Amino acid sequence: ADKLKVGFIYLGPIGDLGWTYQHELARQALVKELGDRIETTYLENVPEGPDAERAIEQLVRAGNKLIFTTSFGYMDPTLKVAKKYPNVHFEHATGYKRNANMSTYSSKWYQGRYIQGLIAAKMSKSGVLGYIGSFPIPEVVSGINATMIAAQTINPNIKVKIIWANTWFDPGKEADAAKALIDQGADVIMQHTDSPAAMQIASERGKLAFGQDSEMIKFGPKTQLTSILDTWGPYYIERVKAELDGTWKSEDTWGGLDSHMFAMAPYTNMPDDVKKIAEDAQAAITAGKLHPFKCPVIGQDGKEIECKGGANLADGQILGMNFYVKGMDDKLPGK
Amino acid sequence: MLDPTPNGLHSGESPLLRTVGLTKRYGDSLANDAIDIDIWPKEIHALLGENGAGKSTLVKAIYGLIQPSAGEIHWQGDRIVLSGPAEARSRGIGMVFQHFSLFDNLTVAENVALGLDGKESFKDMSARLERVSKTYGLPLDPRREVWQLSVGERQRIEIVRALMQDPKFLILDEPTAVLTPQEADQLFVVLERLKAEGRAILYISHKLEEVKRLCDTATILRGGQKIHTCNPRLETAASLARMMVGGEIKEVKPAAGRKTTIPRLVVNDLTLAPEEAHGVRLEHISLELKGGEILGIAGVAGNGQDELFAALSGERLSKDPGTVVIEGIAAGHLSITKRRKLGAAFVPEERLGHGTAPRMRLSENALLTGHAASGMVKHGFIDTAATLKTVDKATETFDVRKAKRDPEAASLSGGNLQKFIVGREILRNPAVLVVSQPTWGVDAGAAAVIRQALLDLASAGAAVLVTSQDLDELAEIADRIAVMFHGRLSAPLAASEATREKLGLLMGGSSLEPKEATHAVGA
Amino acid sequence: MQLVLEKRTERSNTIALVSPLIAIGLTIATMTILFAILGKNPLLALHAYFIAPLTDSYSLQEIAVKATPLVMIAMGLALCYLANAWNIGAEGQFLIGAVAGSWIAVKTQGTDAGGWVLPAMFVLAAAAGALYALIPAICKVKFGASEILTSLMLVYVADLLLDYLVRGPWRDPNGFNFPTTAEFDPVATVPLLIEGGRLHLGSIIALLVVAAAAILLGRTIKGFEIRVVGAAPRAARFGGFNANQLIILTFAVSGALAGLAGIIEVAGPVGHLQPGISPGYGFTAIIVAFLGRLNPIGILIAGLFLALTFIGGEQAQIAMKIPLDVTKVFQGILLFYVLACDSLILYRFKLVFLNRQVARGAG
Amino acid sequence: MELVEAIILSVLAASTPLLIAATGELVTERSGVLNLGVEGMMIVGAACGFGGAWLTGSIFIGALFGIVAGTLMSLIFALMALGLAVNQVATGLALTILGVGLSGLIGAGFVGERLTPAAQLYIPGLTDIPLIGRVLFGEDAFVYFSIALIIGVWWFLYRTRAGLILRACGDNHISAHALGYPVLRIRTLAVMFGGACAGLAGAYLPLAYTPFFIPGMTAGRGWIALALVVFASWRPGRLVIGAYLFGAVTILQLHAQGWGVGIPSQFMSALPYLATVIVLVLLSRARTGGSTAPAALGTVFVPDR
Ligand SMILES: Nc1ncnc2c1ncn2[C@@H]1O[C@H](COP(=O)(O)OP(=O)(O)OP(=O)(O)O)[C@@H](O)[C@H]1O
Ligand SMILES: Nc1ncnc2c1ncn2[C@@H]1O[C@H](COP(=O)(O)OP(=O)(O)OP(=O)(O)O)[C@@H](O)[C@H]1O
Ligand SMILES: [Mg+2]
Ligand SMILES: [Mg+2]
Repeated sequence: ADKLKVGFIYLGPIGDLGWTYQHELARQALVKELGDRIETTYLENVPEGPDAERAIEQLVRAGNKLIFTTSFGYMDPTLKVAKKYPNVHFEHATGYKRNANMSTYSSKWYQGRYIQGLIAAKMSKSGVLGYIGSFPIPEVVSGINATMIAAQTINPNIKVKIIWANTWFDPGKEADAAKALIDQGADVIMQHTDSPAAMQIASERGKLAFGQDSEMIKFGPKTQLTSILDTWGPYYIERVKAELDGTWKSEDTWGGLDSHMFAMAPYTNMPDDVKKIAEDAQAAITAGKLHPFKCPVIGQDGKEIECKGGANLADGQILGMNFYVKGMDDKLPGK
Repeated sequence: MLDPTPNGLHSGESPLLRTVGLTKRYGDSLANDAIDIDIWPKEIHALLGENGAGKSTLVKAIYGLIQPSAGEIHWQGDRIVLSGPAEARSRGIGMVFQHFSLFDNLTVAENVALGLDGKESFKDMSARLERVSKTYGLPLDPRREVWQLSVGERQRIEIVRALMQDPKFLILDEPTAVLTPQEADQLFVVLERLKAEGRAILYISHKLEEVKRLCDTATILRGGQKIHTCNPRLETAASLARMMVGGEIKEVKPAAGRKTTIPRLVVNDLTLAPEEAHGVRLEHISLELKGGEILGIAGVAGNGQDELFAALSGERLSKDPGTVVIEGIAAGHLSITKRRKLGAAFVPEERLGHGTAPRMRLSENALLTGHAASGMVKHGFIDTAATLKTVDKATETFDVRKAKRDPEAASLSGGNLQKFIVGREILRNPAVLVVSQPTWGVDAGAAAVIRQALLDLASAGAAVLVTSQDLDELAEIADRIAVMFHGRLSAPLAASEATREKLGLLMGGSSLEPKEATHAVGA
Repeated sequence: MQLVLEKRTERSNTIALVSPLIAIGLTIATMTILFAILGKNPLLALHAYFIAPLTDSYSLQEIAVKATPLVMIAMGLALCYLANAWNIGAEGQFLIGAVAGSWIAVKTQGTDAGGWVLPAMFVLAAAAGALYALIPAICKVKFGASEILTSLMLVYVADLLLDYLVRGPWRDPNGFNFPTTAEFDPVATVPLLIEGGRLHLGSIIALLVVAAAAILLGRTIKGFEIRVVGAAPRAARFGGFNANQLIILTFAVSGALAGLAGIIEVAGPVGHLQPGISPGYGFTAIIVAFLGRLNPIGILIAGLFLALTFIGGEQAQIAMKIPLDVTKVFQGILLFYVLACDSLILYRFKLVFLNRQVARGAG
Repeated sequence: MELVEAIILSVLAASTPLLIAATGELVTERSGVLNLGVEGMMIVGAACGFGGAWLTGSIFIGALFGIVAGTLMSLIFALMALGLAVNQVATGLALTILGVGLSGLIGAGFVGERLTPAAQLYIPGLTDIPLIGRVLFGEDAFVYFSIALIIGVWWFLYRTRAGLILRACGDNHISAHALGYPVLRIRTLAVMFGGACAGLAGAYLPLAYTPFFIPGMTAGRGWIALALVVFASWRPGRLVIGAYLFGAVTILQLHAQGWGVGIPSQFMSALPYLATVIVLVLLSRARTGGSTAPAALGTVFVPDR
């Protein structure tokens, strides 16, 4: 029989060492696993604007039956094409719109950020954490809040300094931001931008840092504490298998540590007690015993955030998070 | 082929420089066609010819700036092939260019340094510059930037620069075109002295009287070919001109019974600050020009003629409307288009790039000035047929020679383009025509056509203002002549009283303002 | 040996026609070599780039969709460049137009506003693009500040403004705080021309723009003014044309066209305002303008041709896994060849051997 | 105080690539050529610089690779704009497009690799002086080189004959030609120097700033370098001020965010660009009389022969 054609749309170049690179690694894992039954194609550097819809449709027209669109900005284009081609299945990353033939998938990165918050607070001597944000979208904001909540459990006076780079990707600017944070007293650098520049700077300055998206220990062997690794591979394999078996159906997957949508890189460059705290937290989160946004969550203004999810904030509140929690000094942009 | 040696002076010796069959081809045309010329030491040798005869081309080849297509150059008896001007300079050949080769934003000393081979230090060079300029009576301030200097001073830089090379052979391409008669006389003193020092000089000029006074030998070029070598002192100006043109020059005849009518162009106390740092300030200029009259404005280039043209044409506006009155209407504040609508027409000095857009067709260039008042534009749309008709009519009336019906302006020769431009304006039947250097760079035949057209226009009742550096031209067509100096205009003299001497003094700034006169001599 | 240029007395019309063909031929030859080096079958690759996209109506539509903003922006830029006004910031004007037009869409969202919405969006977008373009134009005219650089700097500013708006005040209230406005209402959306396709009214507008520009430049005195001011500024002044006014005018027109293209793109193919609505249209359009030799019909062809290389580039990526960077190299090389061949219109190229030989040959 | 020193260090590092690239472009423009392709030459310099260092393990050789790559790119420009008399603006833009594509192709081989960045000077005692020690004696070689480069260029332009000739070509190519100077050859050399500097500036990014290569890592710095040349009104001294000023605004806006100034970060990010526009306007306005731009800048020259 003909091989199943599976397509991918990438936001960046496959060599960005970050977001797109991890999707590409997952695609390669997929080929390794199912290469005899499938054929994969990708389009890289597809901007999130008007070209996206055409790129997706080109993949459809080239015969791809399952298409992964790997960035939030592809949401509406994917939906448009999905409606046009009911017989093709689509998988859209990090969005919220679905269709009978369009699934969404994303990760609960805030879980990893919570663990990072614990480690950071433990490791920081100055009590100041530096955080490089890309854009103030919920994913990034929830990561900052989870970090803060966790860090406060260790050190109630912890400070998180934030610099918005206003880019996902500009190594020079990310490096400058890391320098500025360190110069202002931060001794642990966290980032929500894509290049390893910040890790590199922290390494040069003898500070500590966390990686983002991918393993960055190469850029800071004595620096990286851990990294949140996007591990899309298992999910991709699972979905492609379902497609091959004819059992694919539209779903909303928001996976956390339990479902292996992401992983924590090895805990390195820290004493064993800190490592233990991290591992325990990871185990507890994986087991569902610990939720970073356990109610009550106190907002920046000191008022309790309405708890819509029973014991914890509802998923929707986390997916659309646009507030800072107590302890943050700064004002959230766009507020 | 050997030249007869004029004066019988040089038999036996070898000439300093000799060209044999020197040929330069541009595309299909021969700018120099197998030219043989001999230059001897202690000789001032004139090179004569109409515009485009090939004079500049020949000296550029001798100076190594262009490579001849064929032929040889011999220097002190040896055949040489020049790799470029630097080699020519190192052999002792110096040159003063027709169009200045100066750098506006560099200082005088830097400009001079660029013309030397740079073997001495800048300091030594500057010191020598002062010495040389003093020795030859050509004062210069080495630290000033060129854009601040007058045309005469710029010419001085060129000459001093050439002298500092201590050349055995000096080429001067039309050095007096931009000088007052007095400044020119000063230059001749220098040249005589150089000759006495044993150097040779090749001297290009259109001023035949000057050549007769100064030069020992003259070579005449026509259409790229050498016509004759002679002793100019034994010739008359008319006979030299005949050789240059290859026939008699048609005389320009003023129509009999021209009479002046009402004032058509009046300028009242026009004062205008220069627009750019390099410009001249116009001060208190007044004149009145009646219909049927031609007023000539003489003066050395760079004394405010360009600024006056801009102010009259409306390329530059004045705040006070009354400063320029056209056909009785205050127009100082009106745009050039509005002034055209009042019946004025203008011909600027620069043909390509100012009077016409070089890379546009003639019909488009007709539209350039015709759009205001010639029915070429209807409701914002161009009537192409009307523009073409203007081209055809100008071609016919003024004998414009061109390869096709509607070529690009740049493809016409200078004289033909000038005839087109003048024709384009005259065909509009202007009441006032302001024209700048109407026959600059134009050969005698075309010049005659253009001058005749100006006379005819005046006879028809128009007021014509002609700016020209060519005093003979003004004498030929103007009724009155005024002189511009340092942005001021002298009171006009009737053509009959305007002798060369008087005009020359005025051009040097003499009888206008005593203060400035001393300045001009001393500067 | 030396390459020498000789000015032609008159531009050569034959070469003007042949030169793009030579350029394309040279590009194809070069790319063939490059594909061979990359280990791809050159014939298949060239087929994917040039032929495949022309063989079905879907791709043809997509070419038109992609070419629409390029042609519209390039047409405005061509007016600027003809008048010697160097607007490099069309990208910013595009974004500002998109932002301004979207404002109406956002404000009328969910109301029963009628058919006036889309035209109003167009008008506002064009006006905003024009105003934004006027900043560098006025800085140029009033203060002499280089418009190349000011217009470029303002691109970054526009980008950040758009970013601020969609992440802050204009963000879709139901959009989980993601940086986009809500999907525009149908009255605020550019109608499609073919059901099920993506070809939209914007393409017709682009054609109208081309036609209008062709008439403007070829038939009207305004167009003549623009051309003279650029070709011979001093002659233009002598003709009574004001260069400063034309800088202002051409910047405004090109800004308006870029702004219009921006809102058409947002209210058309995209359907909402979000960051990254332009994959560099404003910059690509500069190339389109030059490829089209600043001539309306030329720009139409160049826009379609460049769109073809984008679509073809994607097809080559899908069919043959040719990296996107190759498409960029390809576009760069194509542009170089076109510019080089166009030089032949004004000059003759000659290879001259050592000067001394010439002299000896004649001696 | 330590913070001040740290900020100065960051500013110097951020300004250095701008300064190097702009110095090269200043020389190019002084000869009368406008090469808008700085960004393209930089990014190719970055890819080749990293590749060279990665293959040989030597930062120095990497820098040489960057220089050679930038020079080769500039030769394409010279062939087009000088040899074939093509419009310089269009050629420069095309060069940028080509450069972005080429760098991606070249860099594809070593994306994800890392280097040990260029070492910083350490002189015991001197480098340890508080406040000024590291600023003066603790930089990487590129920083010192950039300063030497701009001083060298100043000296060359205003104190040597060759510099005088180069300025003469930029002022009036017809006169320079008439005096026998090979205008096109001089300009080609100036363009090559600009390319070499752009290549080196590009190489600085992956060799010292962020020691790895990623496509698109120049992120618009070439355009800023171009703006700086105008900003500096073609004077080397002002170029230093401009480059450091721009670096300072870039770094300080990040610090301002860290301090929590509370202005939307987009506005902060826009600051350097707005500042450039404003300064351009102010400078242009202040400039009356004699022209500061090379008079022949950007114009085509085809010599008679
Ligand atoms: N670079 C060139 N290309 C083509 N033709 C040229 C070039 N330079 C000169 N010519 C032509 O060669 C001929 C001789 O020109 P040249 O400049 O030597 O004349 P000239 O005698 O110095 O005239 P003038 O009195 O106007 O200075 C003219 O027809 C001119 O148009
Ligand atoms: N620098 C140049 N480059 C190319 N062509 C030139 C150049 N100068 C002149 N020509 C061409 O040479 C021809 C003669 O021009 P030019 O103006 O020198 O003629 P001319 O012999 O002086 O005639 P006229 O006496 O009418 O001025 C024209 O066709 C012109 O296009
Ligand atoms: Mg002539
Ligand atoms: Mg001459």
